[in-house]
Amino acid sequence: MNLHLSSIIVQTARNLKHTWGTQLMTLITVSLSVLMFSFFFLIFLNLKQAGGQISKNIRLIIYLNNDIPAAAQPQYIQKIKSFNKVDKIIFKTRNDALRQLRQQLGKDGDVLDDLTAGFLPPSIEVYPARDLVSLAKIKRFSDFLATLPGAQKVQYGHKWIERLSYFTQLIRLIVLLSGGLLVLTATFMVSSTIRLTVVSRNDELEILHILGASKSYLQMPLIIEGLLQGVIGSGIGLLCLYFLFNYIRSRFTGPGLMSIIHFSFLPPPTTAAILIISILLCTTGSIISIRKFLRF
Amino acid sequence: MNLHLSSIIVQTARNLKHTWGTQLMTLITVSLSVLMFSFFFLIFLNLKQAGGQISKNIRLIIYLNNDIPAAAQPQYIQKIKSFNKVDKIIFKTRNDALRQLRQQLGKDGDVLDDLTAGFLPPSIEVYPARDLVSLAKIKRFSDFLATLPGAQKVQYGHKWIERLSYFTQLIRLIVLLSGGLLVLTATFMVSSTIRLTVVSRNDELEILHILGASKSYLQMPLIIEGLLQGVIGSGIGLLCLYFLFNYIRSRFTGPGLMSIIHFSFLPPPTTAAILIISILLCTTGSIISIRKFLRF
Amino acid sequence: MNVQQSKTAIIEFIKVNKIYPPDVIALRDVSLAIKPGEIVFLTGMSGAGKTTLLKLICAMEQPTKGLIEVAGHDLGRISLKNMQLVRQKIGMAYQDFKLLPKLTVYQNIAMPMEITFTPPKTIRDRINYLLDTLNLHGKADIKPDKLSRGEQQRVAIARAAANYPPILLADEPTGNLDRENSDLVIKLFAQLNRAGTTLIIATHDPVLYKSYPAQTLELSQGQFVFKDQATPKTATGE
Amino acid sequence: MNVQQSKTAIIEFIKVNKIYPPDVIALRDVSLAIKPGEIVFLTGMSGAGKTTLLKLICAMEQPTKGLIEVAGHDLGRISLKNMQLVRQKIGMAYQDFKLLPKLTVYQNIAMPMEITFTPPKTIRDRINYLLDTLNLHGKADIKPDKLSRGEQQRVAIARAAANYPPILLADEPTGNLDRENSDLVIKLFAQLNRAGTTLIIATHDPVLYKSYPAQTLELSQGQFVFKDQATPKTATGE
Ligand SMILES: Nc1ncnc2c1ncn2[C@@H]1O[C@H](COP(=O)(O)OP(=O)(O)OP(=O)(O)O)[C@@H](O)[C@H]1O
Ligand SMILES: Nc1ncnc2c1ncn2[C@@H]1O[C@H](COP(=O)(O)OP(=O)(O)OP(=O)(O)O)[C@@H](O)[C@H]1O
Ligand SMILES: [Mg+2]
Ligand SMILES: [Mg+2]
Repeated sequence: MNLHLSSIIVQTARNLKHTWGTQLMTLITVSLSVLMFSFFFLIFLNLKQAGGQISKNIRLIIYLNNDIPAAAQPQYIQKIKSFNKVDKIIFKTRNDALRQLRQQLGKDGDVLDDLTAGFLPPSIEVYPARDLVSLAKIKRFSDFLATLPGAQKVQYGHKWIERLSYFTQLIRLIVLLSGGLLVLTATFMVSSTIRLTVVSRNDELEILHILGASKSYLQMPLIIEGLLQGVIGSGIGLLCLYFLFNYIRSRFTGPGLMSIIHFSFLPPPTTAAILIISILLCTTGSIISIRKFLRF
Repeated sequence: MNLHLSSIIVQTARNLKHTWGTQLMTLITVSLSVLMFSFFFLIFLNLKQAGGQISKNIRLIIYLNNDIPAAAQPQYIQKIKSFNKVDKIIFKTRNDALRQLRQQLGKDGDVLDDLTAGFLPPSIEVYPARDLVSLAKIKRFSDFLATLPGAQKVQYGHKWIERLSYFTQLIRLIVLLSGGLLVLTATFMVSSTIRLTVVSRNDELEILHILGASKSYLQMPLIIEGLLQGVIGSGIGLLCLYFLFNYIRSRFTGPGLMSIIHFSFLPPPTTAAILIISILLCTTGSIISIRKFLRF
Repeated sequence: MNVQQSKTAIIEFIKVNKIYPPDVIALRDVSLAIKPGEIVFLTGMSGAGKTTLLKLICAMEQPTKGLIEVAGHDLGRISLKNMQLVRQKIGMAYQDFKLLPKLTVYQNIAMPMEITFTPPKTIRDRINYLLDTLNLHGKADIKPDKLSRGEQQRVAIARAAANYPPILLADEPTGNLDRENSDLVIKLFAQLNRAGTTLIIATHDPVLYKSYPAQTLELSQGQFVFKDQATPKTATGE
Repeated sequence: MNVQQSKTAIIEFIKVNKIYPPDVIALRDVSLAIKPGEIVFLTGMSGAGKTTLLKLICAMEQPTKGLIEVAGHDLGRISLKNMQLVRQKIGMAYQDFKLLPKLTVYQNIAMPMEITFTPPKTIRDRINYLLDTLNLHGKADIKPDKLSRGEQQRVAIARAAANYPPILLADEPTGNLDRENSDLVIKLFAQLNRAGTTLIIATHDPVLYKSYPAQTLELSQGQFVFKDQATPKTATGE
């Protein structure tokens, strides 16, 4: 058995030596594919998170004709929640609004001292749940809120919410599209590289087969090769991604910036999945080449 | 000469017929590479444009102790412009500020009627030139503006400017990085596919060469092949990009949204350049295979 | 009805047909039985079906019709594992050599022994012996495409003979060899035969099959030429 | 000093050496002169350098030292364009055939004529004639790898002869052929020779070179065997 093993290792080493050009090409192909794929997956993950954080900042303000008595508030809350999930609802009386204006004016706020609390409208601030990112949904929600009893008009945030939401959407679409494109390309690249390798190895395998090589003698070197390629290729790809990630993060660790988007690397299970899938892909690809000789 | 031409066309057709598998693979490779590259180039171009539009919205407000007399304004303008290019400078007196507050309060604005114009500070609004996108630069500009005579404090926009600028920067970095990655991958893919094709054709070309085929007889089919591959491959790639572009645009043609970012396709010269470069690449790649036989 | 013969035959064909698609009839109702230790020459014009017959024995081609038994195994109903074991018992020197272009001469000859996990020392001794016997000294570490055609042919023969196979099939083994080198090959074959190897040699070289005291089967258009006997005879085609 | 001979010779070697890296001396100070219309047999043991000599004539290999002139051109100082023109005048049947695997038999034989832009009708007639002459009827539209080895060899010969080349080099042309088919090949060669073709045939088949009234050059370890003459003689090695 020892002899078998050493013979198979010799065979593998010989293969690698003779086809190192193609092997290297396949390796780079795998690395680049894994890098590209995981890069976009990482962007997508972080974007999803960022989307959640941005939508946290969205609020809809319902200006009312009159203050709502504390007793009526649960009714309003129930109504609002019935239409859409909501994170937080804040009721503001005329007095609250005045206090806010005073704050905004800063030290000049004391000019408002003489005024009665009457001239600013009371309001309800609604912070929708994080899943509410699409602008269309926000609009629909706002339209609904305008139908609440006593509602004067509904303002949903400033223009920047609109823009951010728009931006997020656009970027998400682009990430999805280019991600899809990349997965397509990566799959095509890996499979076409393997196909060419298989074709070039056809004659050799056929000769070994008619010389009487056993299934394991034919298969083992290819399995080991695929394994090595999968491990090394995706390893290099993920390592590159990690350095890239750290580079990007280090460039954006200004004060106050980190608080907006929280960067995170691929979770370990995802990393493991990428590794395992690449190994399987490479091994299967390599083994396909003996399929026609061995009926299995 | 007619005989020559027809013979060469026959030869090309035969080649294409016998190697259609590899040819198709190369074609798809070229298409995907062109698609990916031009896709990212398109995103980059549009992003650059968008960046310009966003920075248009940035303004710095300098709150002053006292109104600046019209006579002193040119001096201020000159000082500000000496530090940074500026699009627009607006001087606001106390009265202007009050009028603005009144507008903000809407129909409740009449409560301010009794107030003197004294409690709101006068200000200068500075709209920096479009190249000022980086947050660090804005901060530096703001610090400078705070040193102007009579300046109380400088506010540069709302939080959303910070965020948008941050976002734009991040996306630009990501687009650049993934673009670089893609160009790398595309180059590698095309060259490795061509390398494998060349290797597989080596024997055939050698035989034709020792049979006495002339340089043009050997070269022409390869040139035609490369030409076809370049034209069709990049054509398909660009066509796909065009459809993709239209799809994205159609998804984002909500009212008011188009005004923020103006989408535009690759300009015709760029399209032409991509086409020509792919054709040259494919043709050169194909011809390389006879280099070792023909000393040229 | 030929139970006894079938029992003792190491190679047996019964009414074997081989038709290459679409309609090239390479072998037509061929029957033969070869006993262990026999030497059989296979002759016939170019295109008569010699190579096809040899390829059927080592299962490189499947018959369109008929039964083939090699070393007691029905090749039509054999498992992959057993087929490979049967192939390990057959050494074949192909007409187009089928050398592995990326391996050296040494590694090419070693291959059948490596496949059967022969200890390295045994491999080394055997290869050195074969290289000496076949006049290939100094070519051990060269790739086949740097050899002359006749040298390649001898490497193919060395590989076929390397593992002391119970069955050795040689397809036109002297087609590229001069008389002197042909004699070396014949000597090697005779040596193997004395040790028990069954030999089937396809050739059109009269010197080879006339000078050697062995049976000669002549193929013509896929059939054996002497067809006066109704039942398969030992080492005689029907 | 042999100016006159050099003038009339279509192929001339002067002190040609060929050393394959690192140190395989395939030809050693070989000189020869062959006049147009001659037939020369090249014999010698396997590895003697026959193929190397033929490859030098069609410029597939470059000599390490020495001068080679073919059809009036010094192969060491020839332009690519002229080299291809010289090659078009040489038909070579390679020992390993060098058929184009993706083309049919018909297209393979047509290739030298297509390269010289021969009209399609002429090509068709010539190929049909060659297929008939060499006993290859019905194989026109088949790819080479579906042919028997001897059939492939005849295709290679047909291709070499297709374009009525002034020089025809045949490397072991009957190695895979039976007597009958060999005779067909010899007949074709004789026919070409009558029309003016210079023939150089490398072979180890005594039947071939003994039965035919032509000069025989014997190589041994890269040198001609009969070296009693000091100056190159017509069709005689030195
Ligand atoms: N793979 C194939 N596909 C189709 N036809 C084939 C194939 N191999 C051989 N043939 C045909 O089968 C017939 C017998 O071929 P085979 O190779 O057995 O002949 P052979 O006796 O070995 O001839 P040679 O002496 O030329 O080697 C020939 O007519 C040949 O053209
Ligand atoms: N490409 C090569 N590289 C290195 N050595 C070579 C190469 N081709 C041939 N040789 C060596 O040169 C010598 C002469 O080879 P050549 O092919 O000319 O012999 P040959 O006379 O044609 O023999 P055969 O009858 O076997 O075909 C041999 O020893 C061979 O091993
Ligand atoms: Mg044969
Ligand atoms: Mg030779």
